[in-house]
Amino acid sequence: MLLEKKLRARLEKNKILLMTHIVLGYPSMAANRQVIAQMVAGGVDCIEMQIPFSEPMADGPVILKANQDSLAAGTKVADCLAFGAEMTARHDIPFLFMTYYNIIFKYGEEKFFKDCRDAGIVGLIVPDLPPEMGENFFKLATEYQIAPVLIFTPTSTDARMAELDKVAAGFIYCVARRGVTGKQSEFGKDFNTYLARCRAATTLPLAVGFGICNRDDVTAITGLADMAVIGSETIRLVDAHGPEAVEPFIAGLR
Amino acid sequence: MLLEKKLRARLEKNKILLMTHIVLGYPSMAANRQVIAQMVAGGVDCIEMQIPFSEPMADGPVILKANQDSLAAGTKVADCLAFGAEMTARHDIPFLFMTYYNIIFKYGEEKFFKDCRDAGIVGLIVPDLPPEMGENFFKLATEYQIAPVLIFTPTSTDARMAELDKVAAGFIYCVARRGVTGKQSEFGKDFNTYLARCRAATTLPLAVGFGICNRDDVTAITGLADMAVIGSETIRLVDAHGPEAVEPFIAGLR
Amino acid sequence: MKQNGFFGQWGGAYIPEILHQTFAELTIALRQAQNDPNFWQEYLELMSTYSCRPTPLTFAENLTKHFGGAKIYIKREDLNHTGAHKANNVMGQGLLVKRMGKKRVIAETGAGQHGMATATMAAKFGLECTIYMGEVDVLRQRPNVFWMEKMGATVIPVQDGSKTLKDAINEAFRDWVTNVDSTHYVLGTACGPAPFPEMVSWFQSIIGTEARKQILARHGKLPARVYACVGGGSNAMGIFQGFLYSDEVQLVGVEAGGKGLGSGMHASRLCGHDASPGVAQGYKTMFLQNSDGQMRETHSVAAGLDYVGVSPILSDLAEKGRVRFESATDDEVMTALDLTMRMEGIIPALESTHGFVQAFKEAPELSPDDAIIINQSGRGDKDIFTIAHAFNDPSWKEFIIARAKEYS
Amino acid sequence: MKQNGFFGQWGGAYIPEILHQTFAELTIALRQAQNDPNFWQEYLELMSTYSCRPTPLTFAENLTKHFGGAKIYIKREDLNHTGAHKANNVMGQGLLVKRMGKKRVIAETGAGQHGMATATMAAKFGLECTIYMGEVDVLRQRPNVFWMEKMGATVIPVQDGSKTLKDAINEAFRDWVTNVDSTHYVLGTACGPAPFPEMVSWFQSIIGTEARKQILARHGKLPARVYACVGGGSNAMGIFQGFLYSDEVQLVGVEAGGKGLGSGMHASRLCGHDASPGVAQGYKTMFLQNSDGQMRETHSVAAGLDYVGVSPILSDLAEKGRVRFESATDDEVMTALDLTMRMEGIIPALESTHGFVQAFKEAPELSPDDAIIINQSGRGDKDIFTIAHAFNDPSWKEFIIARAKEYS
Ligand SMILES: Cc1ncc(COP(=O)(O)O)c(C=O)c1O
Ligand SMILES: Cc1ncc(COP(=O)(O)O)c(C=O)c1O
Repeated sequence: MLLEKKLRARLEKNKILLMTHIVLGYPSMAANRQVIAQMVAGGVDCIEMQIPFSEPMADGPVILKANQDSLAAGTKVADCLAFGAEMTARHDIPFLFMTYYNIIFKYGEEKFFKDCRDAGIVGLIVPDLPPEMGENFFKLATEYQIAPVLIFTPTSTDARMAELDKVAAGFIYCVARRGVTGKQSEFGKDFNTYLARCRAATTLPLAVGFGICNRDDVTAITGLADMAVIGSETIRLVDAHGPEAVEPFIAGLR
Repeated sequence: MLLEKKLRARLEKNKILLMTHIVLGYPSMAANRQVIAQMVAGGVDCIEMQIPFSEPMADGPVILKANQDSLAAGTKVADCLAFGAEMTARHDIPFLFMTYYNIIFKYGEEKFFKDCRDAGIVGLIVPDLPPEMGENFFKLATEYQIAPVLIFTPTSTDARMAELDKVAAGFIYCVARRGVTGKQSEFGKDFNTYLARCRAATTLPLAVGFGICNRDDVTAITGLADMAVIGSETIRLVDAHGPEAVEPFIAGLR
Repeated sequence: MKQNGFFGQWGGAYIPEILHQTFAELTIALRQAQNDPNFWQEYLELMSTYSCRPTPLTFAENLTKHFGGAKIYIKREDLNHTGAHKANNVMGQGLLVKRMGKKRVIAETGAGQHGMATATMAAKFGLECTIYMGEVDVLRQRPNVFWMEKMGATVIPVQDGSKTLKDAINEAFRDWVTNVDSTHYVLGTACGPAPFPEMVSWFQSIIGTEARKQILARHGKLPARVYACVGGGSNAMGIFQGFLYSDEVQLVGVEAGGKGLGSGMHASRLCGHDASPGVAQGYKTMFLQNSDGQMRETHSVAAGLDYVGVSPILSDLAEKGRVRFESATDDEVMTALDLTMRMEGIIPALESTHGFVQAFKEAPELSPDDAIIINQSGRGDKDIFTIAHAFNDPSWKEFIIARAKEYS
Repeated sequence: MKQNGFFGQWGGAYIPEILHQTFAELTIALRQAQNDPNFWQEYLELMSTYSCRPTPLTFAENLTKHFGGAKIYIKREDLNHTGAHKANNVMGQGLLVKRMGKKRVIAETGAGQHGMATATMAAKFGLECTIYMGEVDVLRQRPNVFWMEKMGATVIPVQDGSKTLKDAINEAFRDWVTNVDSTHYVLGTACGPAPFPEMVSWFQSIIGTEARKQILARHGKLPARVYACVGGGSNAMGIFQGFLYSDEVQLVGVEAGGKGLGSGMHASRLCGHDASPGVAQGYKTMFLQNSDGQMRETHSVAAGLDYVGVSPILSDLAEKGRVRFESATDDEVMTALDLTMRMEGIIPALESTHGFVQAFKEAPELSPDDAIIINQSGRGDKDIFTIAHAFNDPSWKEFIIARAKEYS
């Protein structure tokens, strides 16, 4: 699929790719625009844009609050799709949407895929939609050629990884640890074993997320995985130092 | 017995006798002294002196409060007996003690009777000691010649009145109505029937109490009963106008 | 019971003459009920459909392990409707009131449990209801007052004397002598003039009858000891009656030790040395009184144990040595409560917790082959204001302060 | 149940991947328990010795007369240990936890009843325990919070979102994904990802099984209608299961009408027109959400009904027409509560009172030969702060103000 191809192309130039995360509408779409520009300037390889949801069950406090504030400010799903189209037109890197299934379900699955494709979105991350629950969703993903990114976790058995691999596309999102987004992870021996299991289970590129904050974390996974995901940390950075802090931060990660 | 004889003698001079009530130690024994002197001066025929008890179950709010204040001021049973002796020595009318059974029980029944006799007390009113509960008490009463005054009530059957009459002495205390001391009574037709039943049940003099406040009340029972009992009303009077108000009040009752 | 409502030298009916006829009628109604098998059947039926009888006997596995001695069983009177054993007595008297045709009931209450139960019974049986409650207890047990009023009862705070249970009883008697024809006085414990001690104990015997059957089924033999807190004595009499004639079962009544038996601030009548025989509130028993016969102030963290007298039947059983009496202090009670909540997920009323204290002291002495039963007379929910206060809970205080701000 | 935990089109398990394995193991443990007759036996044993099962079926004679139609029976889940039907579910899950060998439990709670029940179970089973509770509910149900803490649980006020039940559920899931190996999430109602709706309904079926037997014994035939309030749907599923396959019995679920179905301030998902199909909190059901799929604020005087979703099993039964759904407003609830307290001496929880409201509306239409059952899911004691406030009780306010003075 498109997403995997684009990532593989970028892997030619860099041993480790960087994916960043933003919550759409937090603190505002105008700010999102600036932050994304900074990220791209900083050399990011891929961006996941979260469409806010009132019940972000798998997110930790930082992203949770960003979701709530964005909604409180009036962010609509249609705005997010339009914003996505604007970004894909402006920046030449792959953009994904991350959101919870209800947003898609309520929007209408097929319409959502269609509008994503029209917006130039190349992948979707939906943390509360396991393959068993998404028969139609995964059929549409193939049909519309939008990569359904799936998640491996330290609790996933080999058998489960194999199952997930069957329907996943683009890349596999390996969460570094139990828990929600936003907390530090430790990249020790168990982690290496886990990543080796992930690697064995799929031929897709591996992204590692949950708690990657700095250059050391990125270095730690280089060679083991293909992409580092920086989530809550950029939100914290923008909150504290404004959008301008993002480019140097990203540029300094590898 | 002594008490009945004394009352009958006084009935020669008056169609209706007056008995008054005081709570010993309320507001003080000094005040009691003045009040009793006033009562005697006002022409009272008989006085019941209440030895205060912490649980005066059959008394209404006025006498209840007087009991509690007296105890709070430190009144002891021994003081009451000594005061009784002083009064009987000073005034030539019959004096009774009114109290609850626990005072006597705790003091020692026989010792109580002996000390009462020594103090010149001629009768006892114990509202929570029915004959069934007081075998020894009534034996001692006969032995020490102190009249155990018993109570008829509107709920007493003829049979019960007959039973009570067997052990009573001095006079019968007919309570005018259901309830505790201190509230108005109505002396209507039912009351007359009731008093006729009382008269038929005993040859002892009949005293009527509970709620007698003024000359009209006393007039209402004259001819039907032998003695009017003025209880809470003198306490109210002393509280409001001091001991000096008592003589004219008593004198004006008949 | 001897003639005239005496148990040994204790009991009797020292009542104002105005009540003579009423007591005579009440005694007759009671005798008729006792001789009518349908009456008890109706009572059992009511208790099993309106309340939750039989109440369970719970094996306290964690406490048993913790103390490493006798097996600890808890008789769960807290699961009764209205949250305490008081329901047993009140529903029984309710059936008697129906038979006697009276239209109004009155009651005294200390912890508020008996008032709650009476208000409940009055609502169910369609009776007018007035509850007398010492002002001190009104403050300690405000939630119960609220519910009584919502069930249609009039609650009268009694401001006389020590403003606790005994004063509420006096006031109830004053009401009764005034309204004797229409009204039945639902006395809340195994005290007062005969036939109340006998009558209340009879209704409460349902506890002991069940508990005996249950422990035999579960443990295979009788318990070594049975513990119950003693306020007026009704829950204790209730459970003890299941074992009274089985001499191998030790019966232990636990009184309120307050600040300690030597402190003068307690409510222990049958243990300690502060009580003496007396006659008050219509009956003869051991009272906390001075040498003149004036009743003393009592103290307990548990409003329902804070009473000067005690069941004449228990005075007799104490004198005969059939029931042993112990006491538990306020502090011991808080500790035992804490332990019971944490280990068993059970919240005994402060009253009931007195029984737990003594059982905890003695359980380790006994063998794992032995069982003991604690009568949990009620649940602790009603005590939240007292317990939260006693534990000095900061967020509770904040909560109350915040609520008060809304109201002022 | 269809493949994958669906009931009709409703249900499923929309869970983060990290929980996949845990759900697989939970489902296996559940299936083993369901296939092991000893398990249910052990459950019944526990519920009859630690709680008070079978709970009674009370004939509400006075209400029946008052409405002059069907005979009104009340299933008394309020008499359970901890005061509500929540105990049934929690004790059942406790037994499963023991089998699975986990050492820690977490739970969400709205009214605090489920938190109370879970803290209780954790104390009894010796488990570590954390309870998540929306901050709004912490304020509404402070007494329950106090008791949970005293039983050793940690109560965490959730400050996200609407600060009520749904947010507590999210937070509990966040804990679970973090502590998935050691921890079992004791979900409190028949909602959430499969197998929770099925599992919770299974444990709660004890209500319906008892009620069916009891009404047949007392009334001689099945009831015409059965009423239950519906928050998540567990007490309703519990009693409905006793009658689900008896088509002559109408089943009526009553949702929170709040300030009225037209006001936007309610929590009615299966009646009214404000809900639509959605997927959140791990399952598909009817949610109160806007056109973007964002959940709406809900409102009810009863914390336990104040929830955006509803059991997928009930969504299915609603769609199939087997269960009829109605709503009761806050005001109607206060009126019905008042009546029930005064006429029967029974204090239903605010949640439960919703069922009473609808039963009272319909009882007069039915014949005296018919019986109806109302499931009284819990007792109202826990609601004293809300109820006293709602009734605007002046002496309650004075009391709170006086208490606060002591503390400030
Ligand atoms: C829960 C509870 N237990 C015990 C008592 C003490 O009474 P008794 O000794 O009559 O059982 C009370 C009295 O209110 C009570 O509420
Ligand atoms: C007493 C009571 N009833 C009902 C409910 C609603 O839950 P459900 O619909 O799962 O029975 C609650 C929830 O807390 C409750 O506490």
